[in-house]
Amino acid sequence: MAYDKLLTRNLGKPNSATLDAYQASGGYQGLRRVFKEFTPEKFVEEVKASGLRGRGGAGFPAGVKWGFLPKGLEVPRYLCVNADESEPGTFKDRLLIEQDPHLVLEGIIASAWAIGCHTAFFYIRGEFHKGARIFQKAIEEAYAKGLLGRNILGSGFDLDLIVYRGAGAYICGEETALLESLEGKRGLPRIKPPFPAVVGLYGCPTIINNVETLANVTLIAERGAAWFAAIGRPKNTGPKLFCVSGHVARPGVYEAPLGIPMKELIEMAGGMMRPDRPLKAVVPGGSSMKILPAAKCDVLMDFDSLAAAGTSLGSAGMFVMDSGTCMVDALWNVCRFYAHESCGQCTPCREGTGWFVKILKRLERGDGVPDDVELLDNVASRVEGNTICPFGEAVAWPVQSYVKEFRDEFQEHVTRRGCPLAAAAAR
Amino acid sequence: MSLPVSTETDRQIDGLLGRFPQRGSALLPALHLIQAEKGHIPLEAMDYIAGKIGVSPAFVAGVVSFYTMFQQTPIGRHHIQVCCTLPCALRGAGSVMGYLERKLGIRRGGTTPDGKFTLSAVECLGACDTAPMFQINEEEYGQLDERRIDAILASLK
Amino acid sequence: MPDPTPPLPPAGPDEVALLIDDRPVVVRKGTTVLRAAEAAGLLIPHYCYHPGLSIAGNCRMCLIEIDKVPKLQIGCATAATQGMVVRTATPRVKTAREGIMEFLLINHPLDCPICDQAGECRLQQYEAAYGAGTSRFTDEKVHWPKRYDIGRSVVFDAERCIKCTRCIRFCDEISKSRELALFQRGDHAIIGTFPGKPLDNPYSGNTVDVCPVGALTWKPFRFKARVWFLRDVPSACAGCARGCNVNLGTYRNRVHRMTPRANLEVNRYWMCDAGRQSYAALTEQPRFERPLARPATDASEPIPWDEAVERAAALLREAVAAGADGVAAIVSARLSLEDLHVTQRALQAIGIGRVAVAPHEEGQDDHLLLRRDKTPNARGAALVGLGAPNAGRVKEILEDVSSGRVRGLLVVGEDPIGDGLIPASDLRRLPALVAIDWWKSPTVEAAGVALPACGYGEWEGTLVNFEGRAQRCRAALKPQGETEPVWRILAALARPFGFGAEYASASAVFDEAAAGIPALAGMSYRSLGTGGAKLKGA
Amino acid sequence: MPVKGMPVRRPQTPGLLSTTYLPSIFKGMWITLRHIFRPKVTMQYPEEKWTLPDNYRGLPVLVKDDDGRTKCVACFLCEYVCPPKAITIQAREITTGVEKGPRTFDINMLRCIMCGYCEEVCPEQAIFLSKTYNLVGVSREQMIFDKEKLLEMGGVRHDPIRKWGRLLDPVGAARAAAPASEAGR
Repeated sequence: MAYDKLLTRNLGKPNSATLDAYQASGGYQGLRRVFKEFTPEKFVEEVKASGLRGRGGAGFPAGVKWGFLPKGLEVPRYLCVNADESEPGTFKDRLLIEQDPHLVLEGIIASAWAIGCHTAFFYIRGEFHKGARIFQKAIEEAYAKGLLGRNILGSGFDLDLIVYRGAGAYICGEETALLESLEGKRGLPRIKPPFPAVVGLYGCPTIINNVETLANVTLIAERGAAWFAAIGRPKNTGPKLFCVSGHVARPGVYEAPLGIPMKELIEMAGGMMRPDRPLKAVVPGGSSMKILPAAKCDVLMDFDSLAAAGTSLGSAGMFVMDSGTCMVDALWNVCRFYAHESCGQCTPCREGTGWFVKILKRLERGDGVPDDVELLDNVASRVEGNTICPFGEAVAWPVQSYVKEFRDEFQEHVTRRGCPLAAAAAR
Repeated sequence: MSLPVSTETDRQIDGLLGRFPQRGSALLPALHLIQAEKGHIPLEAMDYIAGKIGVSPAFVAGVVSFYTMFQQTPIGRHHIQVCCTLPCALRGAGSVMGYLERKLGIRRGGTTPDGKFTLSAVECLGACDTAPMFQINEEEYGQLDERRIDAILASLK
Repeated sequence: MPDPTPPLPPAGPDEVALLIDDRPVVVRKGTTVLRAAEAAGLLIPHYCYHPGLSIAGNCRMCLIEIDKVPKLQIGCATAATQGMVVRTATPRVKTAREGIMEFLLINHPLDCPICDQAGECRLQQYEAAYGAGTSRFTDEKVHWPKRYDIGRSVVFDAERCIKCTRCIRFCDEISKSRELALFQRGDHAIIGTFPGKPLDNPYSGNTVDVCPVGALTWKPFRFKARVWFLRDVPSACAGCARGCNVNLGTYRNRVHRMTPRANLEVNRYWMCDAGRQSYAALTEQPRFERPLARPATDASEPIPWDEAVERAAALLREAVAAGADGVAAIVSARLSLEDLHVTQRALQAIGIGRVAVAPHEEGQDDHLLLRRDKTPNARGAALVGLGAPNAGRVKEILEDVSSGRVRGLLVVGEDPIGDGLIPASDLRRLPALVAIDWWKSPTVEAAGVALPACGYGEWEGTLVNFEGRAQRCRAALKPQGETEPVWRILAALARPFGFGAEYASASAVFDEAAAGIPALAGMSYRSLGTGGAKLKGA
Repeated sequence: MPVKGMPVRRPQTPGLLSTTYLPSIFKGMWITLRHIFRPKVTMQYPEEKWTLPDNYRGLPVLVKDDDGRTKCVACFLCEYVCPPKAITIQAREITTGVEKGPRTFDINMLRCIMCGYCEEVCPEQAIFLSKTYNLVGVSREQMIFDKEKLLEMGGVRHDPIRKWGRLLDPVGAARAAAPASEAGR
C-alpha cells in the first residue's frame, strides 16, 4: 500500500527544524484555516470527529478529553505538552521535537485556542538537551513571527508557551506527576479524582497532551476530520509513529497508519538482526506493556487489535527479541528500571518493585527456589490496581506476562540453578 | 552574606521567579541553572534557593534527591551516562559498560582520580534506535563499539 | 425472595445516604467513605490518613470495593455519594490488605522487642487483624540508619518508617515549621531533615504521636515503660492557659508520658512539647512529704500534721490580731478551681482581706496552642472571687513585707523568692510566714510553717482555660508521703477560725462552688466528663 | 419412694492365729528381707546428686551470646507474662549495637513458680530455665536474684542465629548511626 508520510513528511529536508523551511512546505496553513473556518467549540468537535486517540500510552480520545474541561469557571486553563518521553523503547516524540518542532508547535497553538488556554507549558524530559534547545529556538522564531504572544495571526488569540525541563524522573510522564513537577515539587502522582481537566496545574483546569497527539492535531487542522478518520482502521484512526528497536537490522521510527501488521513493521525495520536467530517475542508498546511471544505476533498494530491480543499499543515503543534473549534477564532489566523509577509514594509499588528485582536477581544467578515463579506472579497481582497511578500496572503487567508466556524458561532457571542461555554462551 | 552562586545566576533566577503563575515552579529551572554553574548543587545553594522561592530547605533537598539529573556531590568533567535499559541491553549495553569500566579503571558510579570522567549507568535515554548508546554531558553518542568509544573518549579534553 | 440489600434511609438536602457492608448510613455531603464507615461503626484500617492532616492516600491500606467501580478505591480519599454501595470485607479487599501488609513488612526490621511503639503499633495491630501472619520475603532487607537524632527530643529509626508522611504533613500544615521532607525515591525513599536544620519546633512531639509505627520515638520516654503497662488517665495539661486535653500514662505510681487527647474545641489532636514534658517536674523537683516547721535553730524539721496546722493557725491568728492590714496572702492561679474556692472561703474565715493572685507570663501566644499566660486557671481565680492575676498587687504586698508593714503572709502554691520577687532574708524576717506548696521551694524553706500539698497528677480538680472552658484533671497517682490537696489543707487551717464546711472529696467542693457561682450553674464532675464544658456566658 | 438399704459384709471374727499377730509379723519380715537384696534406690543427697532430665524446669537464668553480649534487650515480655509477677525489669539505652538492654533485671525466686513462661515468651532467647533447684538464702532479700547473679548462673549459650549481627559488627553499626540525609546519598 502506498502511504504518503504525514508526520515525518519534513524529515530529512535541509533545516527541517526552522520556521522558514516549515512554512515553505506549507506550514501554519492549517492554523490559519482553523482560525478562519472554526470556532473553538467547533474545532473541539472536529477533533472528536477525527477519532484521534492520545498517542502517549492510554489511547484516550483527545477531543473527548478536551470536552471534560468545566465550563464557565473564571480561572485560567492550562495546556501541558507531555514531552517527557521516558518509556523504554520509545523515541518518537524526540524525533518530532528535534526535526520538525513547528509541526508540534502548530498543533499546540491550535489546541490551546480550542480549549481557551493562554499559557501553555512544554514539559520536556531533562535528558533531551538538544530537543529543548531546538524547541526553544522554534518558540523564539514563532514569537518573532507573531505565531505566539499577543493576537496570533490577527485572530485576537493570545498564547504564551514556556519550555519546562524535567530533571530525570520517568514518573513525570504520568500526567499528575508531571503537574507536580511543573509546580516545582517532587514528581509524585496525585490521587484521582479530581482529574486534571477539573483540578490540574495550580489547581486550575488543565489538559495534558502528548507531543505526537498534538502533531496529529496539526494534520486535522490542515485537512479536516473526515480525511483523518479515513486513515487507519475504524476507531483507530490516523497515522502513527512506531519505534522499532531491539534485535532488528535497522532500528528506528517508522510511520505507518494505525493497524499495520506487526510483521510488516519488523520487515520495514530490515527484519531480524541476526538471520540465525528467529523471533522470540515482541513488546509492542514500551516496556510497561505485556509481552507477545512469537506465536502471537500476527497482530495488527492498533489500540483495539492489541487489546484483543491481551496487550496494548501503549506508546508504540516496540522492541523485538530474538531467540538469544533470556526472558528472566530481560524481565530483571525491566524491573530494575521500574525499581529505579518508582516514586516511592505508595506502598505496593515502592516495596513491590524492589522485591521483583531481588527475586529475579536470585533466579538469574541460580539461587531461585521453585516457589519464586509463582511468587513473582502473585506479588504482581497484589501491586496491580492497588496503586495511586498506573505505574503499578506498568510493572505488574510485564512481570505477569513474561511469567505467563515463558513460565517454562523461568522454571528452568530454578531447576538448572541458573540461566541456561548464559551457560550455553559460556561454553 | 556572600551568595552561593554567581551574580549572573542570581540575576537569572530572579528573572525566573516572576515567569510562572506560581513562584514554586521556578525551582526546577533554578536548580538547572545552579547545576550548570557549579556542576552540582551544594547544600548552601539549596538553602539559598529555598529562601528565594519561599519553601523549606528540606523540601528543596527532597526535590534535588528525587530527580536523578541533579548531582548532590561534585562529579567529573565528563559525565558518561550509559543507557542500560532493555532496548540498549538487547544490543550490547552490558559490554559497553564493561569496556568503559575496564578502560577507565573505575566502577559504575565512580569518578576517575583525575576528575575527568564520571561513569554512570542510567535508565532509558530515549534513543533506542541508536542502541547501544551513551550520553556525555549534553551530547549523545550511539551505535557504540570499542573503536568508536576509544575515538570519542580520545576527542574529549 | 426479599431484596437482600436493606433500603437506604432518607437523606437531607446536605446529606447522602449509602450502604457500607449492608449497614445504611447517612452522612454530610463531602464526607469520605472512611469517615462514613466510622459513623457506621466500621473500622477501615489505615496508616497515612489522620483526621487532623491533609489526605495523602499513599499507604493504600484503606482499599475498599465500591459496587460498579472496577478498581478498588481508597476509603480515605473517596467521597461518599448518594446510593453508593461500599464493601469493606470482600475477598478482593482482604487480599489487597494482606498484600499491603506484606509489602509494608518486607523491609521492616521487625525489632519489636526494642521498639517503644510495640503494643500500640499499627503494623502489629493490622498484621494480626488483616495480615497473612507469615512472610514470603527471603531476601536482604533495605537497610537504613537506626537511632538517628532527628531533633532535640525525637529519635528517628528509618528502617521502621513506612513513609506515610504524616510527620511531614504535620510539620508542613500544623506546626508550619517544615523541617521534614521525603528524600530519594522508590524503596530507598526516606524521611529526613536538611543538614543543620533538625526537627526542632515547639510541637515536635506530635510527630511521634502521629507516627503509626515506631519510626519516631520521644527521647524522654524512650525505654521508660512498655505501653501495655501504662494506664492512661484522661486529664488536662496545666502548663498554660490553653488546657490541652491529655492522657497521663502512668505505671507503678509514676507518670511516664503525657500524650494529647483529641478535643476538637481545645487542642484538636495536638499539644506542645513543653506541656508534654511538664509531668517531669513532679520527679525532678525536690518534694517534701511531711509538714515542716522552722524552730529557733533555723533548721526545718518534719512535724506531724495536727501540730503543723495548729502552729500555722497560731501564727496567722497572732498576725491578724495585730491588725488585719498586716496580713496578706499570695495565691497561685495554678491551683484547681476547688483549691481556689476553698482558699477564698478560708481566707475570709481567717480574716485575711489582702489577697493577690500571681501572674506568670512568658513568650507570646502563637498560631497554634501556646499561650503567653502560663497559669492554667486564671479564669478560675477570678471566678471564685480571688481576682484575676495581678502583678502590681503581688508587688505591693511584697514591698510591704520588706518594709515591715505586713507581718503575716500566707503563700499558696507560689514561690516569690524563687521567682526573684523578694530576697529570701526579707521573708525569713517575717514573724508569720505560712507556705503551702507541693515542692520544697526556697519560700517553703523560709516559711515558719510549710504544709506539703499534692502535685499535678496527684490531685483531682478542675481548671478553667482562657476561653472559659472548665475541664477536669484526674488524679493519676497516689499522693506522695503525707501530702494533701490544697483545699483540704486550707479547710483544716481555717477550722480554728470558725470555718465549718467539711468536704468529702474534690467533687463535693466543686458542687458547692457550682451552687454559688452563676457561671458554673448546673455543672458537676459528671457533666464535665472528659471533654469539659464552657462556662455559662463564656 | 422408700429408700432401700444394702447389707454390708462385716469381717469375720479373727481366728486364734491371727490374734497372735505372728503371720503378719513374718509377712512383714519377709518383705524387709527381700528388699535387703534388691538394688538401693535411696539417694544420699546432698553427697549424691540427681541427674536431671533435659526438660527439667529449675530456676530461670539470663544468658550471654558467643560474643559475651547480654542477650536480653529488656522487652518486658517476661515481666508481662510472669504469672506470679516475680520479674522486675528496668530498661536502659545503649549507644552501641542493640539500642536497649536491662539496667536491672530482678527475679524474686520466692515468687517464681518455674513455669517456664518467660523462656517461652522470650523473643531473644535470653532467658532459660536452668537445672538449678537448690535455692537457699537466709533472708527474703537474698532470694531476689539480680541481673549479675542471673547472668553468672546462665553463662554463655551458643545461638547460631545472629539476629542483631548487622548492628553488632562495626561497619553496620557505623552505617546505622549515620545521619539520614547523608546516608541517603
